[in-house]
Amino acid sequence: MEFFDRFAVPHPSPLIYASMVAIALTLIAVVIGITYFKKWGYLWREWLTTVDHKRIGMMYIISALLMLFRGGVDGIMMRLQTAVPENSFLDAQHYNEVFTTHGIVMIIFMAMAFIIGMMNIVVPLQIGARDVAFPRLNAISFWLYFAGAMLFNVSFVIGGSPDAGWTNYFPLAGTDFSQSVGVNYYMWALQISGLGTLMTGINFIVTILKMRAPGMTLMKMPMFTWSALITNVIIVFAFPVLTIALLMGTLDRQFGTHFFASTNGGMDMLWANLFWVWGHPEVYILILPAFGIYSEVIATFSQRNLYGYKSMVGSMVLISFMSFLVWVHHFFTMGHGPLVNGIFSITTMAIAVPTGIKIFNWLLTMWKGKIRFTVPMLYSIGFIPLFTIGGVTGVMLAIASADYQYHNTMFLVAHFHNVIIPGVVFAMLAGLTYWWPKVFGFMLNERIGKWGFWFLSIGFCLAFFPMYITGLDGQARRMYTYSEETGFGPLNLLSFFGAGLMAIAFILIVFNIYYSFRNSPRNVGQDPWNARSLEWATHNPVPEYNFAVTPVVNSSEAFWDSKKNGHNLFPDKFEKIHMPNNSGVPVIMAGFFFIFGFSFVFSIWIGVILAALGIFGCMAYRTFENDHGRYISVEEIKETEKKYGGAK
Amino acid sequence: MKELFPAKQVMGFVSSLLLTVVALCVYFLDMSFEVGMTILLVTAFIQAALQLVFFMHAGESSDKKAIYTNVYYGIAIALVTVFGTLLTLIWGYM
Amino acid sequence: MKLDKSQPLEYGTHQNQMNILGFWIFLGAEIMLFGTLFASFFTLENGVGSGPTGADVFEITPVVLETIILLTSSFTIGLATHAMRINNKKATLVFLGITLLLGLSFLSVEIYEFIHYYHVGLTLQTSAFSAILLTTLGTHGAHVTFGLFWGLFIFLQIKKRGFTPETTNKSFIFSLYWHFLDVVWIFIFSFIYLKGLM
Amino acid sequence: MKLKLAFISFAILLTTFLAGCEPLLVLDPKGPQAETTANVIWISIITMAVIVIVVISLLIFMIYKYRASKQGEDYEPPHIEGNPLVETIIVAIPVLIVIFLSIVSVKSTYEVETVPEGYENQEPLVIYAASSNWKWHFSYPEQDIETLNYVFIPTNRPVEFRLYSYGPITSFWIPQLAGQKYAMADMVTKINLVAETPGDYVGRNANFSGEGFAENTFTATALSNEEFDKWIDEIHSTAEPLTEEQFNKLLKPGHLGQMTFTGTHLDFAPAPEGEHAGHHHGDESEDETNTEHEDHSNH
Repeated sequence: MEFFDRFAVPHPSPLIYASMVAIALTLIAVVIGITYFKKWGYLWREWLTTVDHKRIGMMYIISALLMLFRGGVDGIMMRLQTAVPENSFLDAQHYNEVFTTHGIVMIIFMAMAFIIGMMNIVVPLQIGARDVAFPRLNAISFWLYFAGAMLFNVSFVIGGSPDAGWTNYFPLAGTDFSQSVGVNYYMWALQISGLGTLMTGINFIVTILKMRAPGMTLMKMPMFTWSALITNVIIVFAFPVLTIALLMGTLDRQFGTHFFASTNGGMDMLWANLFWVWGHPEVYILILPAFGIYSEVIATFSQRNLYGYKSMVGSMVLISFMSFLVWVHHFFTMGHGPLVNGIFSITTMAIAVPTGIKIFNWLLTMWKGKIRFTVPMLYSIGFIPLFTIGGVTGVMLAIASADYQYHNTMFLVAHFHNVIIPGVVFAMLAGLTYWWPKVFGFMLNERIGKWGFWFLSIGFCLAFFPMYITGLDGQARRMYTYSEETGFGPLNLLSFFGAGLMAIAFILIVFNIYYSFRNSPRNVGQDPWNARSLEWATHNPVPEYNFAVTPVVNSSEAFWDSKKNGHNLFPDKFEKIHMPNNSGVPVIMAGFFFIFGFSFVFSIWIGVILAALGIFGCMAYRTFENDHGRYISVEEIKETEKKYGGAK
Repeated sequence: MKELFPAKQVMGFVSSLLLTVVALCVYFLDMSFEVGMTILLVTAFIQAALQLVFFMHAGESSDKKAIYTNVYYGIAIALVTVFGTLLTLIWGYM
Repeated sequence: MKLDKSQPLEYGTHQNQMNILGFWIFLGAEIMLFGTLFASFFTLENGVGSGPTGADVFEITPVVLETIILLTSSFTIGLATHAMRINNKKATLVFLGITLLLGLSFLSVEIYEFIHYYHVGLTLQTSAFSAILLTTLGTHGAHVTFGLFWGLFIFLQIKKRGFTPETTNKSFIFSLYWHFLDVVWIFIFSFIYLKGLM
Repeated sequence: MKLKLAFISFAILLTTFLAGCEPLLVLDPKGPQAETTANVIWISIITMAVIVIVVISLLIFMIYKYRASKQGEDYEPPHIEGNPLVETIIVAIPVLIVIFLSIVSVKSTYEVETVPEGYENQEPLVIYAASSNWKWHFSYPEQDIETLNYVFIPTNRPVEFRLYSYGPITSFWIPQLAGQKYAMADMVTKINLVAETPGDYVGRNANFSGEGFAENTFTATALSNEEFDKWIDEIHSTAEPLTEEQFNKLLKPGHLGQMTFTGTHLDFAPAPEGEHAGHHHGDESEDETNTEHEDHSNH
């Protein structure tokens, strides 16, 4: 009986049961739908086994949007619970689970997936490549991420969600204080998707270093590609730390070791330390691609080249290294001496300098420009002041003595949402709108898009600015309730309204996709935005092989150059194109990983062993496999190009 | 037969054995902690460099810049992590 | 696939060059992985609780043996790569085979060592020190185990298919992996065992 | 259009500031440590406000002056690579600001970590504050009393809180008196503070510690020295002694009201410092030579 108890929802509430039913119904509907329309074959051939970077990118972004919905609902529930004093919408335990999953889902499964999806779609196009360096590995990365995300979401209905905060500090996250399997889910969901992320990192570094079009030196790469390169460097060196921390956490919870226990020599501070050695670079992993997108968008819609290209690159390189030097500012209050705190306070503030350079460069890019207020540009313009506010509050937090007062308060919550939402979320929406025609061949509706932007921005300000004040008034974060006398009530209510506006914005954005799909004219042409970088030199939507002829490039704004100065991007003739074959191995292997993770969470060792054998079987299959890919013939290329209206 | 044992690799192997013997001195001879650690640091890093250059052919391809940058970057960050962690959790306390 | 004849076969195609570079970057990540383990080891080294310390349980003989075995195997895999470059299939297979056998003997000694630890009362659960010690050694050991299977598969492929751009590329990458494990062991040998025994 | 956004955000910030009748706790200090942090916060707010205003003004200028609808149809924006002078300026100014704030940060951090200026000569009152799920236990070893979920301190006398935890990491925080610090299970951390005005102050655990975290609060009351002594005497005449059995019962997870005892739990359950610490920070050699109870391993 004990065995089965672990699978139960440890925290039954009507809300959870209702969502269980909803999930089950949706799943059944999806399965019936696919069967009815006989789409299983199509799904398998075209999507589940695909190694095409554009499709993998799309799947990342679709998953990211789903996770945004999940994390967003969590967020709204938190704001609703704290909207008024002594609210009883959620109880303490439920609230704890909600803010824990909100954090993980938003950072790992939403933001990371969004940026990786964006990189997948854009980077090969921007450097004139046919695909990424290791297309098969790319598929494995996606499916591992997906397996991790699904594993994490299963926790919600089987066995219970993690409840120790997304930072998961021990000993609270140890078995003494967190008895359900929730934290086990945390360990394995992050471990599996982290593995996928690490592979993405390697894949994109090699892609960018080795697959650039002829003529594209490093200093002639578009800025988004630069940001992707730096981001992936950070991924490669940061994620192994998480791997080890999670391994140690798993051993502590499931094998009775004492890494982070307070007995037998263990040290709870080590978890916090390792978590943030990974966690701080992680912040820059999220923000740098966003910076890249803003650089592209601002240059395009100011109709000017990016100001200070070299200093933009230099500042990113600097940030990549410095991001590994500041992690202690996440726990200034852990009782280190003022010496340690002083050192890390200074390194933290120093990062503001390269970041500041970027802000000024964007402003100077608009200078003497010809600014068009399209939706992507609106997000970029909204980003600058909001992110500046988030950035300067970050500098305030970096002052160690003052941090003793901000730490663990709503002030901190306001700060990091203030950098992540205008930083990452705005950028992803800008990028989504900007590159949408590239992938789908039609534009998103500008009017609805603008409404979405205004709801999101105003909602954001209403939701998060009050938190700076409640934080200074002593409201700790992660409190599921507070009393009337504290006086936190009105501002929290305001936050809730802001969150509501943000929810409306999300609905508008999703509706916009549907609306535009139905109503937008197709065949927007090759260059709907009057853009500048190489990805616009091919058709919309992009054909399977990206570029019919390998482009030859002479500047970071190769496409602009070809438009204005008549530079010939495609001097060569058609040649047959080598493409990788699709493969079912990645998705099957990720399936084994899911079973592995799930069995491990519940310590079902037979399942663990069988799944591990499955994983190794997939690897062995891969190494013995003799797959040389396939070729697209010149005739086929000509045919396709004709369909797009003229050979390029 | 001789062509199967290039001098460079044999040299590398012999020197790594020698370095191991030197490192073993810290166990067999009596010395202070500081001297011992210095010996270990020197022998370990030389051995690692030997492997990198003689056996792993790090500098032979056209990507050698990327490869060396990557290795140096990794070592730098790893050292930052090790010493930063020690500073934060052990040495830095008041 | 265009083949570049001016380079060794394992660098012969663009994809091969990318594979090698990609693996180097993976090794960069591995540096960080083991760096984290070392950071944790040094932090928890004195956290022995009521259990034994390193000086209490380490034995110099098996450690030296392991070191010599692994150094030799690193030498032989280097020779295998060399033999591959002078297109000597038989020698390559022999050296690769020796490497795998040495790897297997390394693992045997390590298993003996773990059994010894068990007998003197040092298990995963004893203390923070024992846990980080066994985790660090175990992570390295798991890498070696994985390498044995991988090497075996490559052995079979070379035997069956001879030297092709694929097999030479895989074999070269495997040699990088094996050398790297040796480098990691040198650090374990110096800063876990010798420092602990000093 | 962006104007609107900027104004709205600022208007909200301002009105909420002005609307709040009571001053915010952190910015309403009642002791020198909290005053230092409040001053630092004001300095940083002002410095940062300047940056924000400059950036927003520049942005408004750019999007107003260079919007497409205002430019001629045939206006072709120039190609500008960058300018060493401009780039030097945009590096130099942030560097200067960062240097200034670094000095402020380091100096104030040292200040709040030591006994406040002017109180160095007084013997500090030592109070152990231990958290358990989800309570605070205050032990006064000198006065030989123990309280639960409330603490009385004398005014104008340095108080040294020694923090540790029976369970998850918690964070001891009295916003109006000093910044917070973690309390952990295997070591003792310290906060030095002085209350200069008598009164009741809100105190809480600020670090998430599980189900009962939200209500993990206490009151800190600052009294004049005479009243404090009177209170101590009163307890000795009225309160029951704390037994080990009773203390173990108190440690059980849950919430309890305020309680008072004579004697402290330190007698039978010493704090994790000195020889009882879970781990040592590179000072083993000293530990062996030092046999005093009052020692250096206060981390």
